[in-house]
Amino acid sequence: MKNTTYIEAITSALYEEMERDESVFMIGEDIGLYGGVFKATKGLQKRFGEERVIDSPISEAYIVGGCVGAAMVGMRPVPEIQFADFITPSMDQIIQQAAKIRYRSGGQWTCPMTVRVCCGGEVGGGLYHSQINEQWFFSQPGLIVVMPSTPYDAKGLLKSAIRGEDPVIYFEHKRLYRSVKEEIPEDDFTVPIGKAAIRREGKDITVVAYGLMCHKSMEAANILEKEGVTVELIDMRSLLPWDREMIFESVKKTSRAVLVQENTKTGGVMAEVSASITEEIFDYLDAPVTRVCGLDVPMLPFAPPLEHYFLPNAEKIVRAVRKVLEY
Amino acid sequence: MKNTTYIEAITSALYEEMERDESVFMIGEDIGLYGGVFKATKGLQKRFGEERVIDSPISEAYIVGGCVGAAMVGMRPVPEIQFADFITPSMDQIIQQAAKIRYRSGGQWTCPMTVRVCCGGEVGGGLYHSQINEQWFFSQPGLIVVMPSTPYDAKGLLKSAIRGEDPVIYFEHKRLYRSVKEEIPEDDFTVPIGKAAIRREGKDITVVAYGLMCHKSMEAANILEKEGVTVELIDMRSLLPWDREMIFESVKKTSRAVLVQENTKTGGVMAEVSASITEEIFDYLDAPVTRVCGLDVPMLPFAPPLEHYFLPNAEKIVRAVRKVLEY
Amino acid sequence: MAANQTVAKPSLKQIGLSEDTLWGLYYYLMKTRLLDERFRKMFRQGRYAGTYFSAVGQEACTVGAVYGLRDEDIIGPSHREIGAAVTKGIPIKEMVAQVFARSTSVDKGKTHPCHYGSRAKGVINPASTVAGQTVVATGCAMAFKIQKKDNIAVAFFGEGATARGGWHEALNYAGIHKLPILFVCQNNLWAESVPARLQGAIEKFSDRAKAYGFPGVTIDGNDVVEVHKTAQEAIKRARAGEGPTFIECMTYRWYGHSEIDPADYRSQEELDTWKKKDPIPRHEKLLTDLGILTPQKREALVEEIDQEIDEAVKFAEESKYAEPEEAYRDVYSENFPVRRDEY
Amino acid sequence: MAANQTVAKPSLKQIGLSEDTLWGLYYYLMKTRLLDERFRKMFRQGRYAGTYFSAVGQEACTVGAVYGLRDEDIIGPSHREIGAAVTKGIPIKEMVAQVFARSTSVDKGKTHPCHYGSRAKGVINPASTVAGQTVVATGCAMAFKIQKKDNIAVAFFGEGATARGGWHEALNYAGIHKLPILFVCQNNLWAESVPARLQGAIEKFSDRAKAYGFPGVTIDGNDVVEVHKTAQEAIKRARAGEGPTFIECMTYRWYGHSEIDPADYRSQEELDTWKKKDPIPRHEKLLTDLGILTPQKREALVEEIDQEIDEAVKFAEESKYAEPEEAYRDVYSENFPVRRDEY
Ligand SMILES: Cc1ncc(C[n+]2csc(CCOP(=O)(O)OP(=O)(O)O)c2C)c(N)n1
Ligand SMILES: Cc1ncc(C[n+]2csc(CCOP(=O)(O)OP(=O)(O)O)c2C)c(N)n1
Ligand SMILES: [Mg+2]
Ligand SMILES: [Mg+2]
Repeated sequence: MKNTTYIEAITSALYEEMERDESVFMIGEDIGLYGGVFKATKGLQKRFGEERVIDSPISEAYIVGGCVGAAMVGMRPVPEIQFADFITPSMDQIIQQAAKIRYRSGGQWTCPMTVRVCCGGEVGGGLYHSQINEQWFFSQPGLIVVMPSTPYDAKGLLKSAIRGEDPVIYFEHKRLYRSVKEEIPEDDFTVPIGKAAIRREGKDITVVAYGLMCHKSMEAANILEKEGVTVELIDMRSLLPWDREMIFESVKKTSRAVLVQENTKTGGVMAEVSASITEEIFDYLDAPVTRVCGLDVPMLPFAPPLEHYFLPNAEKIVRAVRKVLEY
Repeated sequence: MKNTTYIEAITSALYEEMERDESVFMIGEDIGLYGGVFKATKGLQKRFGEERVIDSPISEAYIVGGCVGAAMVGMRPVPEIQFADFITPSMDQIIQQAAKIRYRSGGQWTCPMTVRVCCGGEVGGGLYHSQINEQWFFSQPGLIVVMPSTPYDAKGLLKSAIRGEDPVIYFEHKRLYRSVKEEIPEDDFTVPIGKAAIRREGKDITVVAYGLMCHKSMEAANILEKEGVTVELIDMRSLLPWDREMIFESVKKTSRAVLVQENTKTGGVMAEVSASITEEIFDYLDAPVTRVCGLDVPMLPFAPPLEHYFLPNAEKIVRAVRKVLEY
Repeated sequence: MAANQTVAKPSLKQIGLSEDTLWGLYYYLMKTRLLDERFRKMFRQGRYAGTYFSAVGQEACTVGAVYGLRDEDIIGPSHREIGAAVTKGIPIKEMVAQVFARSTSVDKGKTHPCHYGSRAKGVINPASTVAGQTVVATGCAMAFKIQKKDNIAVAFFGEGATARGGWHEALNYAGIHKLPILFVCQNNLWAESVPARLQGAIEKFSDRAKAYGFPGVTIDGNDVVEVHKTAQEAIKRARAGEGPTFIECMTYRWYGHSEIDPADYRSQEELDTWKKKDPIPRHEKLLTDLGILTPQKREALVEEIDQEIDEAVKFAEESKYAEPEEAYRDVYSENFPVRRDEY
Repeated sequence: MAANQTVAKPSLKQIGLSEDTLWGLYYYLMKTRLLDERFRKMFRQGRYAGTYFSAVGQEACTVGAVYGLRDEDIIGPSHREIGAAVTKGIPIKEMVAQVFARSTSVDKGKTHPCHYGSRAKGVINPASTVAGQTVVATGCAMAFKIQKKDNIAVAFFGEGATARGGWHEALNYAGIHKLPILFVCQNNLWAESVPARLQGAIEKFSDRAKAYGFPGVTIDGNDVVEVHKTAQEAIKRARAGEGPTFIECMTYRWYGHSEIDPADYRSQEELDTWKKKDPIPRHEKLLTDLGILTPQKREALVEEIDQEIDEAVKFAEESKYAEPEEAYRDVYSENFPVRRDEY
């Protein structure tokens, strides 16, 4: 076991997968000598050369679209989008190419590609360095979407993504890069895509979250515990496909659910989770499924008080849980 | 009053607004002499000249991004995206520019722009001429999103959009262009953005839909009426902002809701409507809010039986309503 | 070895192509034309759904560029590349089944007529976004370079596509890394209803290559020999690691953008001028002059191709549409089942 | 009128700019430099959040191009255009408040340091997508043409931005319609850590203008006189309806991409060479030679600017952050209230 930060977990997954399989290569802005703006790819170009760790021009459409082509002819590309905010110029390549090449070719061509996307707020990034935009990909059949919240998952999911046969949008939360650390195995391991994780068992209420919000939810659960409330905390990890069974089982048990999402509320991932819970296990509910989300304003304003106000936090989650419990 | 098709309503709204206000201009592919691939802009270049009805190069990023700039300096641009499928190359301009210029400038700059987007299935368009992608814009604060289902609304909403002060994504459903017709006033009128419409009053169940699905829902309501079931049919018309009050009032009355959406189910607009109903009026519900949607596969496969299978229709809606009523 | 061939040989030598090649080019020109015209006819007869994008008049561009490529070389086509599909060797049967959207098509009816593709033959099934496969094909070339293979990619697009941002990013990248790729622009003067002068303020679109640091040429796209020789030269450069070439083929589409377009934005005169430049009679004249083609041979060839098309049409029309369930297939690898809807 | 000015006049005439202009350029160079260095210092002191993008070393490009524009002319800046903001006349107070993200900033703390903008002064508040405002500014120029105004737009971007698709679409459109716009590329040899040769296989990025049918020039971006004169010429063309110009200014940023970048991907030698080309002493020498500048005048100017900056900093630091509620403002016009969250 090795004490590892979230970002170290990512770097080591990349390193190991590139060692394992020479069809794995990376392309992105500043990922080479510089090692990435957050140093996630540090040392990789030195080890694997300029042909497998490519400093791209500022061309997000090519970064993704080119990797679709490379994936089709036998490579396993791992393109990087420097900030989720700048994934917009590659929407066409993700949605119209990557997500649909298997479908439109009747399964002849495949696209085993892992798009690493650095995302998320609470880092003072403001309007254009805090976005996630996961909902766009979550609603696109043909894509896989994951967002780890722990170093173990960061490594295990990245390996699963790279070894898989489908295009994956892998969201890594920049707020977690150096703020979470845990002991993880030194031996090779993977985390299966599509499975959520119970981070804490409880019986009074189910809280569902992903990414940074798992940590906020854990804080909330700790506070609530002191009040005698036990929270069952589920980390979705995979957004598409998402683990319906685990979430449904938990809510069947607790009869109450609070869903926590960093991004803007309207039209987010948790709307689907809520709607699905209602559709499928309505009878088990003792209170309305309730969301705690980012505000319905552009994600997210820069000044510290505004950023704070935008984001869900432990306090807000506690308030929501209390209200749902009182229902 | 004049008997008018949906597409004629659009053409006449464009014509009248360009007559009214010389800051209104249009840009898009084939919209000039050709009059648009569906002829929505027929005759407009002849009347208003090449400088106000501009045949653009195949440059969706410029079509939208350029219009943002034009809007900022006093114009009221009405760019056209020929097919919603091809809105992907302009995502950056819509999301990062249009939706946020007011916010990021503290209200100094504004973007009164109406992006006309031809969308939707049931026209044999296949994977790349049937998309809508409304959920991406629906989840972006700063944008207005509308989709009319009738000639009256097509005209009235387009006029409101053009005269407004905010960026609007105006979805026009190509299946409706020539298949719906109604008497509409010859005098100037507008339809307010943000207000839904009750298309049929009923007391047993609320059905919510927009665009083509309003017509499928109406068919379903007709069938159900023969079974003694009265459906309250709400046409959302505006997706962002959406008319929470009207929908909540109706569901409070009927205690049951079926939500119909043409697009892929997961992560769609109706997930939000469902989640919001649950959150806000849970106690009124006698049955789970239930969605009837496009399949969770890329929207949509071409061959007629596959297209048919993908899309919601009256039969599917009737089945869902019956099930919810039996609940 | 030289004396008894004095009549034909000098010209062949001048042309610089073998008799086999000249005949091969002819074969694919004819096959493309006859299939294309058949598709048009069947569309007007209402025998399949959607629409159809004819490339009649433009065959020399695709046939000339593709003839002689290997299966492992990749084609990134757009919507008007029937000739590339035919010449790269996609069986006619598959192509007709694709247009008819039947279960016997490789895509099982999922896409759209004219979106021919084949993994076996190295043709990317196209998405519709203009220039989309230019980007993807460039990525294939990037992979070949990393893999140290001498495969190449050929991206096809119209002059209208050169206005797109993704197109720019692809060519720019290809130039920086000297990728093994040909960018073949079929400049047919029109993008739907929009004339080329509204797609770029440039005389020759091939001059855009300079912005990306590789050579560009503008050639007569209705001369299959010129196209083929230019492409072969570029392919040699590409395989040798000398980087991309931009080949602009001046040509013309005879019919509308698709079969539902009357194309009344163009003048009859322009059309007539270009019809006179039909690439097929032109190549026939050359072959005839060289003694390679006779009316009998032509007739036999037409008959052979027509028969192949007849059989393919029969096959496709007798094929069923896929079962609705097919809609759920090929969304993901078998690792991920699709969530099924209830109604 | 001529006789008593024989000492200075000949040179001024040679230069082709008035004393006022030369001084004005100097004023803005100094103002930009001093403000920029102050921002850097305050960042290192931890006096504001986020990060900071210095343009020290590049001032001549922005000052030279912007000086003399009208309020109604539009600037489309990127992240490294402090000099454009200063020269276009955005009050220093506003700029410091913006960097400090206070309620007294025009954006009330919503964006990010260095994203200066002002409607009154015709500067588009930037979004971060590289080349984003190149597209938007081109749209402003399109509007001016439709409105038959003789306003112009000036888009600024780095050499890295020329690789982006949106950039291509904008320049292509501007060329087709001969829009009144200047495209000013600050080629500072690096895009974050990536050297210019990896952004495009082209010697001079200005040669890309040819692909769009308008002139491009590469000039010494550290010579404010050359930049200004080149820009003025281009502006004249633009106002006269003769279309865009691409001006590539060769320059160098002294510090990291942002203040948290040690910039160790560059050689000390390269940095030293360029520091010797500092645009300010160079202009000072010219002004001194012309008798326009004296050490006293310089000192007085520095003092004046420093005082303005001091006051602006005091103003900003004494300003509060906006109330959290501010997050809900300016999402829409007053017609559309934002949906409020409950928790
Ligand atoms: C991004 C995008 N915008 C618009 C369209 C609609 N469209 C299909 S083909 C076409 C014209 C293409 O012109 P050109 O590239 O010259 O090819 P040609 O049709 O002449 O062969 C257009 C506008 C599209 N498919 N993709
Ligand atoms: C589309 C996009 N991709 C990536 C980034 C991150 N980024 C910000 S500035 C920059 C480099 C810009 O280089 P250049 O255009 O040369 O300008 P310079 O910083 O040198 O002034 C990058 C990659 C971004 N802002 N937008
Ligand atoms: Mg064309
Ligand atoms: Mg630079």
